[in-house]
Amino acid sequence: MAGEQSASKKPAVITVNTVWCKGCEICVAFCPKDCLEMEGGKCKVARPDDCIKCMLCELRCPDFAITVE
Amino acid sequence: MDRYDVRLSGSGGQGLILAGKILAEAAAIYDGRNAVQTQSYGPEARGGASKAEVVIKDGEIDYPKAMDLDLLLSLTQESCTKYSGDLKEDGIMIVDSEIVKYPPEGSFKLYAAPITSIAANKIGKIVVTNIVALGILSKIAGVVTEESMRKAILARVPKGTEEINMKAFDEGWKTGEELLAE
Amino acid sequence: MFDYLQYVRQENFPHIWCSGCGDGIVLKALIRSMDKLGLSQDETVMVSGIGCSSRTPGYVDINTLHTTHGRALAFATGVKIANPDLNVIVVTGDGDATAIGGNHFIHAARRNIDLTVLLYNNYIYGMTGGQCSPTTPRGAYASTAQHGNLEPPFNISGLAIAAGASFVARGDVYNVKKLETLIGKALQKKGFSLVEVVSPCPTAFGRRNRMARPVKMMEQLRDTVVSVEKWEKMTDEERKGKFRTGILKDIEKPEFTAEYAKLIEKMRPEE
Amino acid sequence: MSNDRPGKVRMMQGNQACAEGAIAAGCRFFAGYPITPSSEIAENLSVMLPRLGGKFIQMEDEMAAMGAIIGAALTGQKSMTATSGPGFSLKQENIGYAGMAEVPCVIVNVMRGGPSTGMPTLPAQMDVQQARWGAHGDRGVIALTAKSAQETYEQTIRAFNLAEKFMTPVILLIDEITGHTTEKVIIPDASDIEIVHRKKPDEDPENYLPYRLTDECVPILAPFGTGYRYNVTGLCHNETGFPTNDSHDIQCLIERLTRKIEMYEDDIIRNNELMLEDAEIGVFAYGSVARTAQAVVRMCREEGIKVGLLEPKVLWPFPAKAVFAMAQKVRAIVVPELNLGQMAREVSLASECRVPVHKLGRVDGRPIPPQQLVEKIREVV
Repeated sequence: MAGEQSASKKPAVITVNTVWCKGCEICVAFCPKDCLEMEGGKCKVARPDDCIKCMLCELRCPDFAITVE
Repeated sequence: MDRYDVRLSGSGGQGLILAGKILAEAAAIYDGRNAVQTQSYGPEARGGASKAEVVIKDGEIDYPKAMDLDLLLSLTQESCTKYSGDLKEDGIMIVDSEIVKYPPEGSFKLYAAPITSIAANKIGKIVVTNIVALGILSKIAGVVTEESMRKAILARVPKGTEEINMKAFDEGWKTGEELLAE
Repeated sequence: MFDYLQYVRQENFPHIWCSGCGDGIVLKALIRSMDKLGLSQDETVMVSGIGCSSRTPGYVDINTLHTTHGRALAFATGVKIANPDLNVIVVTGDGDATAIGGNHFIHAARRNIDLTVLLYNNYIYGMTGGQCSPTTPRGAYASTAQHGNLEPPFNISGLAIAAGASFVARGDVYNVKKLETLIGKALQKKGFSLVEVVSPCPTAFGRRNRMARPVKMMEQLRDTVVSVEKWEKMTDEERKGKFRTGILKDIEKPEFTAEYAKLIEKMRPEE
Repeated sequence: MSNDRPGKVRMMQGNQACAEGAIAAGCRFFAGYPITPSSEIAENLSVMLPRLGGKFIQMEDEMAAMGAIIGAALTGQKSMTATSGPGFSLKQENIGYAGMAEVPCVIVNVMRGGPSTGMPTLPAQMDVQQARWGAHGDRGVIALTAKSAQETYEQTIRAFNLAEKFMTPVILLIDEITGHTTEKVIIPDASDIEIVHRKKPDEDPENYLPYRLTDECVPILAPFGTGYRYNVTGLCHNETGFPTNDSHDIQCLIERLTRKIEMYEDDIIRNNELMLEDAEIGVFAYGSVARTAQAVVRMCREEGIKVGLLEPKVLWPFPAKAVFAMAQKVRAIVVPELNLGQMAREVSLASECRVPVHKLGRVDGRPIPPQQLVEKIREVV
């Protein structure tokens, strides 16, 4: 999966479903590029341009709340 | 015919439950009457007093357990002592003469024969004691036809043992004739 | 983008699991494995017992069966034997599978029946409020071990291996891609296959054991997990406080439903 | 036991007749755990099922056996387990599950005495109330009984038919005497046996609701693997099958689980009556004790005591109407049973104090011989 993503040059589109997000911060803490932040107890996409589409935030989100395109 | 109540008693492992099933099948399947066979057993697979009961009747059999016994077979002293209380005054008691040394007293008819020895010595297989006993009791009781007994035995015994079981039955039947003649 | 939504029952979301619970992470890894293998949603059955992990079936759009406490493997055994064409996945927890359901666990493994078991090991009874389970570490705190747990824990994978499972692996929710691979292998295995997934419970376990923040629990996982390959090269001293993940056993042996099919075939001429 | 019915006559034990009945009913899955005096049912089916392409499995314990038959039933198979008192206790949680999730299956209990391990090799009728109230929670229960090998054969078939029709676990209570008595059984031609299969959904999977509320009150559960994906749970659920805490949904569910049996009581209940029309003393007896009672009715009539018998074939739902009708005719009711009054209590309730109800409870592991019941009746007269 990672291989496919890095081949693509398009900027990442990170979507957060704030209704499903329970604010565990796992995505924020383990993003290697520090793209995400917490805001009002939910995940917020702060620096999408830095995203390298490693997908780890999506893979580790327990709440089915983040997708990366 | 009114009820005919039979109790086969001895110790676990002597094949009396199988004998009961054979007697019941002879009466019910081959003689076309009704028969029920019940059993009573303890926790032991071998040893201990064990009994199988057969009730034979032309009509419907309601209470399935033997009540007033028409015939009691006992192959051990313990079972004879324990299970002979229900025998009718004019009933029949058949015992192994070498094992049941002290049959209870009563007005019933007592027939004693060395059943286990006949199986062990004349037939050469102690496991057919139950079939020898069936031969004796079916001759003496006269409640089931000889032909049906033979068919029922053949239908129940393991393949390959038909001949020895028929021999055991013949020997028992002959012993029954001798006992009746006495 | 991977579309999880085609596999889940969206009407039941957001799910009931606490913030930072690993159960959702395992479910996602399972969904990706199912998708990769092309398992038909109509022909896949998920069976669970009671507990947090056992709520998983409510969220997956396949045939789902949420049973009594500890008995998921018994129900699953019935499903699989009655219809061996179905893929049967069992989702269970450490308490469900190895305390009240311990007997079914060892016998399903011994029987080597083709079930894929995902056992979420979070060291605690989460749903009932943090009581100690058969895997709660010695000295850890739980609502029924408020002076520290006196009992030694089960090694669940070791138990399954000893009981005769044909495939046993251990994964964790920090190393998600590896977890997905292990689940995929377990799904493909014809025989009893177990994936023990170490999955944090920040609410019931973490809060009592100075790891209330989910991130803290994930960091602990990151720092204590060692691959089986690396484990082999470590000294006993280095292994202290760590645990192995990876494939712990993978053998071929007769599988129950296949053996039963042979029996039926053998009986046929007698008809 | 009547010889005028067509069919093949065979001698068999009640337990074997149960296995034969299961096969005739279409049972193709059995899971069990050895326990005296029921084990011959498992032993017979372990031989018969694989020959028919069916499945037999000896599970690791009683709970597992009960769980396995529920799992198998959800794939569409007709499934059964057999046990005895202590095993029946162990199965109760999962029997309750089958009641809640509305999974058809048959549980045979060859009763022995208790409490606890009690009397493994001796007869009793001590699980009659356990069959009704053994599992926690409220729901309707169907429990049948049988007094002979022939009836065991027929009632096993009926148990499957009722299970499939009402989507519920059905219990067959026999006792050690019936289970171990060898007697004639007339096996009818397959074409003469009524067989019921559960309904299949006729709507599209998209519109399917497994627990849809209907006037019939009986859900239609599609077998797993047939394209209808739904959830089954022991938690209170709504029409979708998903858990709910909604008060209205929960009230509806539990009431329906009771009503779906109650509203069909007249179809389910079956009784046998013997000389009850002019009876002054009514005997209420079931299972093997009904055979004693039959003998006693005839014996007492010969003595000039007008005794009649009401023999239920279905213990739950309880035949309250028939008992009430009897209570209006007779001067007293005698309830002989191999327990200390489990059914006598129900008879008292159903007779609404119209007549005295006398218990005759024997719990020493021996059957009640006709003479003992005759004496009781003389005492009552």
